[in-house]
Amino acid sequence: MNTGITVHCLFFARYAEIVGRTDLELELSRGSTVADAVDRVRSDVAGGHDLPTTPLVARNQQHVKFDSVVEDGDELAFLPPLAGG
Amino acid sequence: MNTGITVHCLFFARYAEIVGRTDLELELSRGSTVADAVDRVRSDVAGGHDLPTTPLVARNQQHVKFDSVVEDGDELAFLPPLAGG
Amino acid sequence: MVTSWRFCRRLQGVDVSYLVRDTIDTRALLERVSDDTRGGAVLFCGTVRAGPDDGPVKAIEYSAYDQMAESEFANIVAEAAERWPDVALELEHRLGRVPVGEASIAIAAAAPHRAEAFDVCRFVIDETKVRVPIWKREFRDDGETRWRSNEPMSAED
Amino acid sequence: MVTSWRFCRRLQGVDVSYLVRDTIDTRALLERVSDDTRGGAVLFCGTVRAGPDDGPVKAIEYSAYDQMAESEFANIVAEAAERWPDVALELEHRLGRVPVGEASIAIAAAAPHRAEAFDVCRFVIDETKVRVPIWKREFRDDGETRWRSNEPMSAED
Repeated sequence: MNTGITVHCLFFARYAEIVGRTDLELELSRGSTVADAVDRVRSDVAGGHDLPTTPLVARNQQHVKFDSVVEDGDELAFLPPLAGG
Repeated sequence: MNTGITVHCLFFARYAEIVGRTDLELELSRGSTVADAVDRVRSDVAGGHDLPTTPLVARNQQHVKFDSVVEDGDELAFLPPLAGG
Repeated sequence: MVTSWRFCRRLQGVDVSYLVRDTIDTRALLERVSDDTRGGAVLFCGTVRAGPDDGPVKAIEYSAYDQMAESEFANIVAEAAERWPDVALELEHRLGRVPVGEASIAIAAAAPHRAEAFDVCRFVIDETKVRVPIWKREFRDDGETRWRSNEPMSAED
Repeated sequence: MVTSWRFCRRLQGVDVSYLVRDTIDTRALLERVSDDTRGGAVLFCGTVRAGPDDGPVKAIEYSAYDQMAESEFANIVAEAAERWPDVALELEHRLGRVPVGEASIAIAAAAPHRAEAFDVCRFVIDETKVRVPIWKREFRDDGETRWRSNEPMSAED
């Protein structure tokens, strides 16, 4: 039985420029947190090391903390500093 | 030498209805205060007793306290409770 | 005594009254305060209300001690300008009969930073309520009229 | 997961987005919140600024994570409605290129009592700045572009 999960990562605005893409599928081990996902993106994705170590992240379109556990099929959005208004 | 002074009283809105006029000349002794003027209007002017004992008063178009001394030629406006805005 | 410069403000060289007798053009007020350096603009409109606690109000007739009202508005504007020098401010108060739903007062403030624009608008409406000699008489559907005020015991806020 | 009802508000039976791509019609927003029971209306407009500290800004291009932005706006509106049940609230945020001097956001709130209308407008703009996933890129006269944000270290407020 496969114990891994897949999350769908989205990149917006300046972060999309940094990694040169707007999304990717990320394989993680079950029980991984948002922090684990961010670390993996920073280490494995081209340009990922230029992302901040603690970017704003939304899980399934809701702001989340870094210790939130991610689940299979989750969407993780990497949000640059907000500028609405 | 005449030691009296004359002040010009104005009445607005409901107060004009109460006293049935919009203005009058009031003779006062020198050194009188706003309070004295109000007392005189309440006692001597027809309908004056239906004015409140401490109405809002403006002296020469500025809000004043009751112990302000009035001078010859002053304009004293009797202002009903304000309702601007 | 009050001097004539206090009775009105000058706009592009023309004397303009804070008191008006026609519908207030809120868009024009907003445009007059806006410029490229001011990123936050706030418009306050006080409108004649006929809520459940107000009874059958049809219109309100506003009257003023005109000269003193102009002078008090000028004082309020000057105080706001001193306290918030970066803020542009315009206001108009309507006199005469104002139907339910139409604006009796509009205040527009614009500032580089939004907090100041909000603060100025609130300052101006709060001061107006307690300082400017304006009165209102309510006209009701049943033909009755009554004087209303901003005092706490009154139904108005 | 986010469900579709959160993406937009319904207005007279039609789904309406908080995000728009054209000029914001502030008068229409104000009219939508106004009715005879609400005596105080406040409109906030955030406009693209080119002040002395902003450099040669020509326009700002706004982009969003559209679905989440709609959802966050809906959440903010729902929170405001819960906290201030008497207040009517409308807002629009513009996306795409917005020239200097034009509004990127407009928020209209009307209430029986003016304090609530002010409070709701401030609540909505403050929450928008820290929660809604929208970004802006500045276009400058010299052809340069740069990303700007609402964070304290940024030049924006």
